Amino acid sequence: MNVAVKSIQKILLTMLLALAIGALFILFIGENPLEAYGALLRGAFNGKLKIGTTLASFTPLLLTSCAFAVAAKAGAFNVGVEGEVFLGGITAAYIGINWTFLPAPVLMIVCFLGAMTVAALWALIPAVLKAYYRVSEVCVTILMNSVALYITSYLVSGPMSAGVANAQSLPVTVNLPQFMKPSSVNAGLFIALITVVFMIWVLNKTTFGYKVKTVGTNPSHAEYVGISPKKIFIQSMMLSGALGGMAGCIEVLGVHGYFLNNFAAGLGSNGMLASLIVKNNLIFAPFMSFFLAVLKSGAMGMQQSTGVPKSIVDTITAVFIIVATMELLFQFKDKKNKKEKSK
Amino acid sequence: MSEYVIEMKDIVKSFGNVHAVRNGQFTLKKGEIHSLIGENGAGKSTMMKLLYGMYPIDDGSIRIHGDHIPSISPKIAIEKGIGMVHQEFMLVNELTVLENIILGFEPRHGITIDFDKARKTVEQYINQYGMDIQLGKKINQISVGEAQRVEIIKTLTRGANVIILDEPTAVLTPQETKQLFVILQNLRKDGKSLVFISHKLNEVMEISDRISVMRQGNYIGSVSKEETSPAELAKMMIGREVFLNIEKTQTKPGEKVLEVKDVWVSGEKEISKIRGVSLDVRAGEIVGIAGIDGNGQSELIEAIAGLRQVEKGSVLLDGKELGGLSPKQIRKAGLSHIPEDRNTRGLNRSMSIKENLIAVQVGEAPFCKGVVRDDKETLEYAKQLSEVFDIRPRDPEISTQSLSGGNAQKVVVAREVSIGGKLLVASQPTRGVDIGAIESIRKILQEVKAKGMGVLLVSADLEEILSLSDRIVVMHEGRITGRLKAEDANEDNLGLLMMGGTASAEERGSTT
Amino acid sequence: MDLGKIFSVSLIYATFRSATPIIYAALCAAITQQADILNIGTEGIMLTGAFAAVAVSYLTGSWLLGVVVAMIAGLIMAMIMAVGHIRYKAEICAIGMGINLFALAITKFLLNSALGKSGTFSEPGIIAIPRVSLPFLAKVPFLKEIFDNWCITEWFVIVLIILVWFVFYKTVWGLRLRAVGQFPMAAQTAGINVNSMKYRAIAISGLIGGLAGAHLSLGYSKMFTENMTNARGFMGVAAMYFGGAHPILTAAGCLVFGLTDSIGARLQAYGVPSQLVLLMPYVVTIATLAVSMASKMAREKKKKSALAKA
Amino acid sequence: SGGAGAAKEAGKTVEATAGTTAKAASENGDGKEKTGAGKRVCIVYSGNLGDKSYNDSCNEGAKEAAADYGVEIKNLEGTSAEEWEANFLSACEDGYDLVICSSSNFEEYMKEHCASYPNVKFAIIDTTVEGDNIVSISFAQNQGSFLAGAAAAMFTQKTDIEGVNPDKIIGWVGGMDIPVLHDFFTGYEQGAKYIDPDIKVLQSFAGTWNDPLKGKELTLAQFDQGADIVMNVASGTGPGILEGAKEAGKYAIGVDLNQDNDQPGSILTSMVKRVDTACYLAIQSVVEGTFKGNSTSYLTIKEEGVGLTDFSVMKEHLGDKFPEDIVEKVKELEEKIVSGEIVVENYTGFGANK
Ligand SMILES: Nc1ncnc2c1ncn2[C@@H]1O[C@H](COP(=O)(O)OP(=O)(O)OP(=O)(O)O)[C@@H](O)[C@H]1O
Ligand SMILES: Nc1ncnc2c1ncn2[C@@H]1O[C@H](COP(=O)(O)OP(=O)(O)OP(=O)(O)O)[C@@H](O)[C@H]1O
Ligand SMILES: [Mg+2]
Ligand SMILES: [Mg+2]
Repeated sequence: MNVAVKSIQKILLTMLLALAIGALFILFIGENPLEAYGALLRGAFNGKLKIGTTLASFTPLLLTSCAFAVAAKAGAFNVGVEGEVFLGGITAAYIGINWTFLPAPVLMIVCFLGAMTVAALWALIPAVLKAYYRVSEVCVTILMNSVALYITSYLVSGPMSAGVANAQSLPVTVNLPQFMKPSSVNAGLFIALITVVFMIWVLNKTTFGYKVKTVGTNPSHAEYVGISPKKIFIQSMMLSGALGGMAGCIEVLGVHGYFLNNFAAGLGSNGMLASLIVKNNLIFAPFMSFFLAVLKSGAMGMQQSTGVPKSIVDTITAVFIIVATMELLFQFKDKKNKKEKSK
Repeated sequence: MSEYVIEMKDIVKSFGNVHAVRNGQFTLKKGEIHSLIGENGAGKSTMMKLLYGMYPIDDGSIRIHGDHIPSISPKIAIEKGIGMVHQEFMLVNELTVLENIILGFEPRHGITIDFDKARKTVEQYINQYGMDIQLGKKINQISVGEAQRVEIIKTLTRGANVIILDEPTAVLTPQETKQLFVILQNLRKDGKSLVFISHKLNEVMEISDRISVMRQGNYIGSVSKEETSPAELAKMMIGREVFLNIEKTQTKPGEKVLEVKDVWVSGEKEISKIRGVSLDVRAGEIVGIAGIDGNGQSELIEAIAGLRQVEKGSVLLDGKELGGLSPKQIRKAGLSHIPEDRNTRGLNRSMSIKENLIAVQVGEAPFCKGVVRDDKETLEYAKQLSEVFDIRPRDPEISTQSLSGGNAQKVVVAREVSIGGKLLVASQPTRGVDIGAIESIRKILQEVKAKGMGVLLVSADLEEILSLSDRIVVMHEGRITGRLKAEDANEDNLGLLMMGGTASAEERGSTT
Repeated sequence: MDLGKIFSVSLIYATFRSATPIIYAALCAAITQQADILNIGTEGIMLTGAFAAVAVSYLTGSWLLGVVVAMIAGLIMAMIMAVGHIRYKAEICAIGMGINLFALAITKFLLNSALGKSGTFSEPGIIAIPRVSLPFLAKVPFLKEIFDNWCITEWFVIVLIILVWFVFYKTVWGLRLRAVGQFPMAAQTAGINVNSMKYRAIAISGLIGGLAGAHLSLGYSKMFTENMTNARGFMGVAAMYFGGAHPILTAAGCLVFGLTDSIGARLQAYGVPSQLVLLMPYVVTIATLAVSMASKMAREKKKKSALAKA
Repeated sequence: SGGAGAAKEAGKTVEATAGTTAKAASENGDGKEKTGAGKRVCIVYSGNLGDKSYNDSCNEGAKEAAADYGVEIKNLEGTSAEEWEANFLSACEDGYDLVICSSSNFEEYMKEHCASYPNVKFAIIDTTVEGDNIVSISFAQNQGSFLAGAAAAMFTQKTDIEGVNPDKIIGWVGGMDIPVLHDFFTGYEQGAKYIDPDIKVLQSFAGTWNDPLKGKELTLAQFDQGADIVMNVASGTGPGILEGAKEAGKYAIGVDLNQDNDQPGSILTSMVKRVDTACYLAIQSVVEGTFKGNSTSYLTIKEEGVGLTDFSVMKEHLGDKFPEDIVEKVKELEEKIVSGEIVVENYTGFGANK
């Protein structure tokens, strides 16, 4: 309990410091920090549309950060979440467009299952290469992201093209209901939230979660107690892939309504960032995802409502993120405690 | 000039909430061998690491050759002539022996390393102390004993006149220990001062001039060897009397629980490290495997446990062929296994005592309901085991990271003997463990046998083999070189067999 | 399809040319990797270098000064990362990604505010890194065609690969670096200051990353564009993994990628769907890596059984 | 401002063939006092400004309109679909008089949301969207490309010009492989074959809008395969194409804006697509109250929506080696297209009757 409180305290303090350093930077470039932060907050929270936009960009990050963290728990550094989002998306689109013989609710479920399956199989490739041939999953997944992008890009400008000016597919026949219109936040948010809570539960409470953690922290011990590190490594990579695929499916069925070329650009890497900042802690990752989503839509809002150019907004956001990665406040506290003790 | 080379006074050091050293005192005279003893977690290693500058001290003072040193780093320590052979070897696996020895003090040719000069210097020391070291090999290709010698050479080439050896004998065979002692005596003759940390009181009595005792981070006292006895030392360490020589329980061996038939196994670097080993273990007996480390015992055990592939031959557990089974299936078939390396195999140091205690039963009733783990059941079970096996501290929720060696080993032992298999394979069960814990672990092995489990015991400690086993097999270079009944075995004939000699005909005849 | 036109002599230089920026990036990542630090920030370091090089070359008219300042800029970015990671315990990949975002934004910001341009900066006033032709090669017809008119930084990358290899495996510093990466405690007990080694590794990585950027904007091209690295830094990290941080194997990985990429560039002209051509280099690189690892494992097994027969 | 000047300059070049709409419009504007003061216009981009091509062209038009009418302009850049939609919606909500969607990327968002903002006027460039408050402006890029293809096909046979080989091969490098680029290519290829059916046209896509290095590599690869002139249709990837031509001592054709001066002497001409005019006209219609919803303009060569620059930069560089016949031929073809004698084909889904 104490540890959790301390961690939250640490995160809050870090954010405060990030704000302070960001403010210095804003001053340095000759803007008013209060105004800029005001615009940022308004950009993220002012009115239905802004809140909706924030929540809409929060939704995929929730899943991609969770996807990265799940793989990390088993000791995998899965850069490939982005590719999994793409492939999940295209599968959902394919099923949603073509399998209209299914009744809508069933079709919806099949879209999710299909997206998750294909994405999981995509993740299976680097997992098997790593588990059986010791090929670095970092290398393979970085490369595979481009492959996924080009495959989907090929499909939506060729065989699956809607024949319009953009590279996109026909609209899918089932949609996740949107709310807070006109923003594109949709029922996928709840699906993602439930999924993440479920994943936290799986990792902390179930036998599978225990095995994943064992393999991630000490594979040699895992093998000895009868847990197959290879099997678990592959399973969690596939799970990670499935989560990425789910994110892709939600984006297609909930946000766009069709597969749009290159729609997932940055979703994977931002999720990875959210997870890495909190050192792959599954409970904190959603909060960090939310923080990043707020930053993102806040930055868009800042561009929309003030004269601050986008490059400055982006610079401030980046400074924020860099500061947020550092645990320095926590260290300050530690040192202080020590000094007091030694006196 | 002070009488002491080293003076450590009123040392205090804590790690977070762990008070590793509360009141540390230590002095070292020139040309003496000074032993530092104490239970696991008494703070011996921490004291010496502080001297070597691995961590800053919280309080107290350190003098080297009379000079007060306010803050030490390994670099300064080395410059002051202090060398340390760590409990866990500080050798980089991927580098060669020579590279490891010169690391940090490389003779140079401009910016490149002058390997010729390095080799010459190192060989000089090797010859001077008559050590057997192959400089060109990588660390992961050499034996533990050799690694130990590499560590000593490392300190010597850096010009150490104070050498700290942290439990150097824990991983050595009696022969290797003897060799090491010769080296240590020679070093003392050359005027070096030595700190020797060990749990083995007979060794301490053999080699030291003075002995200091620590308990729970506190300095208890120093005695000179002439004025003390192992019993007194044990009492100082633990605070009570200890009895190591356990009386063997007599049981009637039952059915064969383990049959190893002509088994061949590959090693890490070579094929067929084990070549044609056959042995069996019956219910209710302890079979000891004696042998110098690295002669295939580890590979044999791993093969039995399914952690290493068997090239040919067969292993039967309770009549069931194990070939092709996974470690999990082998455990289901009735294997319990105390591995030789508790840190990487035996325990998951990032998990709690509770979780480690049920590690082999995860996903089995009553520790789960469906796919969900049952925390309450687990805690209940863990509390019970902690009580029975005297695991300290008594809080199963804490991480195994902070456990002392002895208690960590007790967690492994508790887990393995409580799952109630048919065969217990115990590999080096008391290595690096303090005498209090040794006492209780040995007792547990006797109890297990009495309950009718078969026990296969591997130990480099001949005294342990002799005091526990009903039958003894000796391994040398991947083969069995002798099989003896316990009553026929003694340190001498076992030692001979371990070196590859052959036993006399009658001893051979008495094998089962 | 005219195979002669695809597999012409020019393919050799094209391969090398498109691989060079990635080789630089990979070397940047390899140095920290030897100290067990995954330098995800390569991309950002490189981008900063690319900007600094162009800006300084344009403002001062000196390409050399541009390269030097690019390396310093790379160093600064790397040091932010180093301090964050070592002093303030930031997750190295997280802060690396932060650096990438920062580099992307700050270069765009400076492009607008300092150079008054947006998007692309390609003024004639930018002085590029000179190209050289080796006179003695000019007489040999085949070699002349391959080695004609290479950029200085393209020649230099060959030197750098060998230099980095030499530093890793032959020098005192390299030995210490590897020890720090593989077993920091062992290095510490040998009197090596682990953190200072890490700082130095990241610093040198920053210098090389800056140079990588300078090559991109003053050698490979003569312009700066927002996000002009376009994941070449990430490709470098992938290549570094491909070669297990060994500079020569790493460069080999980059060349495999570059070769497929260049063949692809030539194949596209024949109506093969562009995306399928564009994904080829990635697939081939993965396949090469997988096959080489699998055969390495098979060789190890074979070696063992050869011993058994003996 | 300087940007507006550039747009005017671009205007002038097309003026060489006939009067220009933008020019005519600016004359109207210059005369009046700022009738548009108080009107607010928001332009949403699917990319960043500074591509020296499509987006910049659009911005030029807006700047010119701002100068002429005193309207307030807000530019919202975005590089991902998420940003496009958010920017678009925010523009809808924030009470602008006119929202200009600069590219076809906004098509779906407009279909979905425009009806909910009946008081806001919308314009979309490069595609057609139906709606009572929407005007659509698109271009016959195939026609302009036809001229570019014809010019390239003639140029590649002028072996007396340095760098031109006897091979009848020309090149074309696109950014992302999306349908609208195929419309460019269709015209380009048709134009080339019209001149000489034996001309071979090499086609490559960089797969990205913002990687000039990739563009350069593809261009050099086409040169290696015998091309000596390559058309750029790659937005931010384009500068690399032009640079590749310069470096290899070969030639390129610019796109969208007049790029002839980007690598002077290496760019034969540019296929100008008057996105600036489109943007300007949309603003003008709102200021002058002539905005007519549900209308579609398809700007062809006839309307000067597309066309080639006047080759003047190249002329200056080649001196008397400059092949005047190309200019004449282009003029002739232009007339034939306007008169309908030549029908330039469209890629599926494009054209006036889409
Ligand atoms: N780096 C560390 N961080 C946290 N706790 C530590 C650390 N090093 C040692 N400790 C704790 O300090 C106590 C003393 O440890 P130390 O290693 O000095 O014991 P020791 O006497 O050498 O025991 P052993 O005989 O098992 O080696 C133990 O409780 C140990 O867990
Ligand atoms: N009592 C048993 N005796 C022999 N084999 C068994 C026994 N129980 C399970 N196995 C075998 O062990 C393997 C794994 O067992 P189990 O059914 O527990 O798998 P699991 O729990 O799904 O695996 P994991 O623990 O890797 O998730 C299977 O091949 C199974 O047939
Ligand atoms: Mg110790
Ligand atoms: Mg030609």
